[in-house]
Amino acid sequence: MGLLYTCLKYLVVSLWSIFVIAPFLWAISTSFKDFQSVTNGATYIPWVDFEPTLEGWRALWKSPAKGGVDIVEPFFNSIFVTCAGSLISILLGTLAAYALSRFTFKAGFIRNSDITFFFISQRIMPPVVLAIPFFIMLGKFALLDTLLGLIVVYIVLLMPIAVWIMVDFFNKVPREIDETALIDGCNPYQAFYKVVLPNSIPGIIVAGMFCLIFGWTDFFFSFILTFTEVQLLPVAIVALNSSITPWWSLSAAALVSVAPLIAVAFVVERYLSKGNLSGALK
Amino acid sequence: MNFKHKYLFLLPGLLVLLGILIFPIGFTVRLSLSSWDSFYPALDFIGLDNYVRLFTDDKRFWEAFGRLSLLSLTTVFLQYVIGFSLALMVWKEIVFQRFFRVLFLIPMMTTPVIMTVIWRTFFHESLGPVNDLLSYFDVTPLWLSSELLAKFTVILVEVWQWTPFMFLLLLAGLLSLPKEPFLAASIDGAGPIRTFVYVTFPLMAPISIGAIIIRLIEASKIMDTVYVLTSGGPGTATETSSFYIFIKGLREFQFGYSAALSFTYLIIMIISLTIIAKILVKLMVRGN
Amino acid sequence: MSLIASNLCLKADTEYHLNDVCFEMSKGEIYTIIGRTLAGKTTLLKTIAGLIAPDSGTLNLDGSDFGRIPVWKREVAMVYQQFINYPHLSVYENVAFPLKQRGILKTEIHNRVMKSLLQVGLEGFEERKIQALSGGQQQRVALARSLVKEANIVLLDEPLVNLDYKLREQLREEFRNIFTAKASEDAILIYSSTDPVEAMQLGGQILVMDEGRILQQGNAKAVYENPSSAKVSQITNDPAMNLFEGTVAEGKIILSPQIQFDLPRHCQELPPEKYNFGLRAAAITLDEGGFPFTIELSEISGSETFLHLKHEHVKVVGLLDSVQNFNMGETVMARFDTTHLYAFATDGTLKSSPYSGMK
Amino acid sequence: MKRTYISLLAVSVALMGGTAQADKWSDQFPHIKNTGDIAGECSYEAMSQKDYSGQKLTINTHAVPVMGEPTALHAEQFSALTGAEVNVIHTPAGDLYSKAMVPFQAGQAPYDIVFGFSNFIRDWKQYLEPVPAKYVNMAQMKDVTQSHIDVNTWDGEMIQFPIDGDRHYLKYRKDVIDNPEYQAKYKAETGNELRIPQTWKEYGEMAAFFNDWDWDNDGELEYGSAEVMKKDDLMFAAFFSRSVAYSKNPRVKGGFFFDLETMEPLINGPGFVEALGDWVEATKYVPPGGINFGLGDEINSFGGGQTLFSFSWDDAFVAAMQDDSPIKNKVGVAPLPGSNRVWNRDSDAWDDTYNQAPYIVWGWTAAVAKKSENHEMAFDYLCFFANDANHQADIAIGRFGVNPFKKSDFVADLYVERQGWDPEIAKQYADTLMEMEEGSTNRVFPLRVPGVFQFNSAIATGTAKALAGQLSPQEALDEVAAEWTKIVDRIGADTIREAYAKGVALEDAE
Repeated sequence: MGLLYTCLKYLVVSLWSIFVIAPFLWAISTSFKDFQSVTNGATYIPWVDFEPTLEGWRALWKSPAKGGVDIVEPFFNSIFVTCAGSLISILLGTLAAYALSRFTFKAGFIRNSDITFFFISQRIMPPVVLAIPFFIMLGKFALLDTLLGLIVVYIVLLMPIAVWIMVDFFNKVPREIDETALIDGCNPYQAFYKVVLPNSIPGIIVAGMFCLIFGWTDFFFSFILTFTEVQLLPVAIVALNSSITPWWSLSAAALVSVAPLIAVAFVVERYLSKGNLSGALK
Repeated sequence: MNFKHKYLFLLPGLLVLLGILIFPIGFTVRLSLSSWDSFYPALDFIGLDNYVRLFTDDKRFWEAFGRLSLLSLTTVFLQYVIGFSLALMVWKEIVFQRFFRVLFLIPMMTTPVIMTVIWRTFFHESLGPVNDLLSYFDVTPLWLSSELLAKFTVILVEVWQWTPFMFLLLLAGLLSLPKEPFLAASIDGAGPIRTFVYVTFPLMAPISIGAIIIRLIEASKIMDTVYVLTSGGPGTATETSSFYIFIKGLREFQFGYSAALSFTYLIIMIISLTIIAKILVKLMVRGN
Repeated sequence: MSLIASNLCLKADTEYHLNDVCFEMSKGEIYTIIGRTLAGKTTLLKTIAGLIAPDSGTLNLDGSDFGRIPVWKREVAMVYQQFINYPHLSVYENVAFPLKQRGILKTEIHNRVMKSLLQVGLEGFEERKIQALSGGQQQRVALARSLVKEANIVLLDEPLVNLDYKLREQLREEFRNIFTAKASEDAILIYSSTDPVEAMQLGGQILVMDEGRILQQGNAKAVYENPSSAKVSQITNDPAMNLFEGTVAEGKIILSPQIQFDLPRHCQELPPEKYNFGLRAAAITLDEGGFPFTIELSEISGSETFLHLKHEHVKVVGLLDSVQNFNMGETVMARFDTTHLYAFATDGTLKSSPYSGMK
Repeated sequence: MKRTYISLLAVSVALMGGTAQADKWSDQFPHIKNTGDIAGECSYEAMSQKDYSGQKLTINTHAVPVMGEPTALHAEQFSALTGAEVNVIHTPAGDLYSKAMVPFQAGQAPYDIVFGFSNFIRDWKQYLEPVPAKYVNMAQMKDVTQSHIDVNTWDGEMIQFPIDGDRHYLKYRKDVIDNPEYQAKYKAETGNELRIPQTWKEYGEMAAFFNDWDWDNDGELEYGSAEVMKKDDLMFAAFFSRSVAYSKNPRVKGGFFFDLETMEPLINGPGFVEALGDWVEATKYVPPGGINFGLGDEINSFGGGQTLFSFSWDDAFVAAMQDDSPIKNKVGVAPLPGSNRVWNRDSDAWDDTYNQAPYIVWGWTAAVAKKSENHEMAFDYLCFFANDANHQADIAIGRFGVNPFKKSDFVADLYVERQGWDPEIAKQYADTLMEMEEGSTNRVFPLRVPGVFQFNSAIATGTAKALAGQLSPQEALDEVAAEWTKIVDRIGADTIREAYAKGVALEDAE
């Protein structure tokens, strides 16, 4: 580990950091611009390169009738749908993953690994494939443009992730722990929630984190399956993608949309450092 | 262990998923046998005509597939290499360790469709900062409108967005490695490179394979980035399978045909991902 | 009061995990199942616990069908070779867990938990987290948890195998007292092990298992003196009993042209035929009057030396009571103490033993 | 024609009257403070008489601000006036079609009003409610130019409601073209006159000449032309604007896109190939990244003073003429360039005569869904959206994307007084547009047939390949023609002919 390696290490880490931050810095700068400071070539530093305005930020609270986006309601819709979808997915996914990790299933040529693959393979389908059939199906149940309808779709989107992570996790938890619980007088359900569940917190946190990420970042389903009653954040923000794009309010909105999950990043890092998650992700 | 109770664990999840999916999948298959389009929205039956068209008369679909392979394999490879390097660098002592770790995770937490809009302004060829800075060197590359660079830009944005995913999985893997093999290696006097080749990498092989497969699955769906950044252009230079299916389905409203595309795509993806997984296991676990 | 197993079978693919296992165990006894790894010991214990359902056969406790009772209602306790505890609970909560599960009064739980902890030497550790304990301590907690239930059947699956040598010796000593005390409370104690020394030290009844079968069953002394087959002799001795092929002819045992010796007394009546002869390592000593052997390997273990010797096709291991150094390839003279010679038929059955003569 | 001017005069007098005094409505709605309420069937006053309280109106419109902001604004006003609850959803342009079409086809009716483009009419028609006679016959509608009535009408029945005016015309930097110094320089270096380009060839030469140097001395480089070249982003409209002069021969009847008799595509004919050749040439004089410009980029580029020319919808011009624009009153308007020859497919040869033809372009419209539960309320909203007061206010705001489509709009004084335009530019603007709307006899209507998206998508794919240099213009258009033939076969030649004949009838009637 010479000096050379150390220098190289800091160089790479710094370069990558710049790359990671660059679009955010640009977005922050742009969010204080107006039409003129955008269309006359690139500008960077407020007061030096251009006269900053708060137009972009104000647009976030204004109604579209005044040229704004009003992302407040979509913001909370997004949080609600993502959290609800994640919760249900984790609940069902954890149960299924436990079953797949601990018990043997046989039906014809189908084995445990096939069932696990079936769960995970749902991620292979691009949203475009499912969007139309989902539209027709949700329409039949009058679930279009409702939070519930979106949650149903998010379950398909997120449960595979929960199953994938939790099967892996449970495979690493010694099954003797649950056996001991059974021997100590728990029936399988009690063993699950008194012993297995409390010891699966790291796995559940990881699964939850991935569910939150993939739920929060989805665009196409909410785009196609909602109209007016329920709008999610990405859809509301993309609705700024007009033929004259207001770069400033778009940048402000983008920054707002990033904020909640940055909190998630801190949580993840904390658990990583404490070593609680490593077992869950291995 | 084998109890009747096992079904009560598995079935809620499985049945919910099956229940939600059975209609969409069945409907897609049925739709692919019909000529449903914007003008005749009906489930008539035209046999395998759509599939015949797909296999005999649709070069664009197969070209899109080729492009998808190129884009997804390249991005996942880059994400893996970069993610692994970064994980190695912040694994052991480094100043501001926690800061870097959080920072490197952040891009993954952002919504692709939104961040790509920012990227589009970032690479805007006449109003964006990249070309503005490069113009000092008298070059103004056409990031989005030359065939080669547009692919590069899509890859760049994908790498920015999803390298953190690899980084996270691999860093967690590194942090959970046992200490003994490293002790043994240092006692044997192995340098950092030898330690990496003979200890770290083999130990990380299983988690690497998992991470790569999952990323390949996700990368093959690449859609939001292309949708915002280039709309598949210039020409068809960045048109991938899912974007082509999107064009046929939701732009041109050839539902029947796009269902046939979707179904064929799914089959191909499942088969090729299975093969890739097998190959990876062979390649990476060979050492052990 | 007894646990009776009849014809337990369990098959996975083509391999038997349990193959027609029958036994009868009575309360107040310690039973040791001895066998190599993968012999089916753990499977058998888990079957008794109810974690595994056999394909066929029955388990019967005191006349009632034990196999029908689900695990959580069987009165059994089990300690695993891995140190299995509940990582999210403290030591006290771990030990109290099975009692709480039964809905026992708090004060009684307290008394019993403290008693168990005292028994395993963990008083004062009640509030500790499991992760903060050493391997040996963790296994003590597991043992305490299995004792506190006062179960009828206590299963111990190689509880010491994952500890380092010294600790193992120490715990073995301690545990034996606990086990004996436990067994005297009218419980059936089943202990599985790969280590013959351990089995012999515990005394009690021994069941020798291999490839899912029970090969021999009896008290420790009987099994030691009269292994029912060549295989049993291998499993129940450490190092495994030396086996070599030889022919009985004209009152002699002929191993090779050079190695021939007279039939010992207890073998006089062996008909002239081919046999597999068995001799424990301790019965092979260095002596100028013996036969010439080449040293293939010498291992020093504690105060003893193992010598791997070879003469043509005859390969044996000898055990010396002292520490000595040898060069590999060196030729030494080794003597066979034929008074301790076993004779097995070529199919493995015991034909003659030094303790009970001809079979 | 006479009749038009008289009515126009009457309206403009009324308008002037309106400006003079503010009324109670302009106090409540500052949006119309310039004119106050203007009497009419759907005026503020008239709407305030209606009571739709407790009813819900749902509208799918474009993203904010273009068309999205006025939709939302008028929704808010409509709600205040009538008590109706109005919900507006905003969708990017590329997805407006599918966002409405998916529910239509699934038998759902989430939207009462769908905003879209004029060429959606054939695909959407079966799901839309025709405009009732009451609205068709009202004075507000009589003021709409014939072109915009035609665009919104199918088979004599008005299906979509005119809310916006759309046309492609040439926008140029007056300060450059009229600059004697540059005129001399241009003459010296090329031997040609520097003037408003009359043909696409002239357009190309001038754009190339004024490309990549700082001709307005602001320290930044300027370029020749800003146009929509981004694949799928309306690029087909730009291509047709460049094609009409070469391909629309007033002496040839029976179809521009297809031969109406055989339904064979004409898209790979020499006229189109020539135009695509020009366009490929154009990639050399657009700003960096110009080959990936969408409409927004075009507007920003020309409106921000970056290019000499631009030729699509009004927006770039309106942006350039806004108060905060650095090039206000430095831009001019003219009809699209023409050509010195035009293809004659009857004689299979070029006619060497000057030819020019407006392309009655694709543009914004809105319509009411058949399944909507309250048709009257929906039409009242659209009528209110387009009432004179709102319309006058909307067209003054560039980002709204609402452009003139009423005869009363084409009065130069309006722009001078309200928006501070140079009188000469205002006159040029009003006259040019009026001539295009009412005067031309050689027009091309947009393709309005079933599966129109497939046709346009094929055009976009093919021309994008040519622009990117993947294929030559002829190869690219041959590919498009082959694709078109397949689409015709798939949908059925008769079905498409029946629809296409409607457009051809309008073209051939003059």
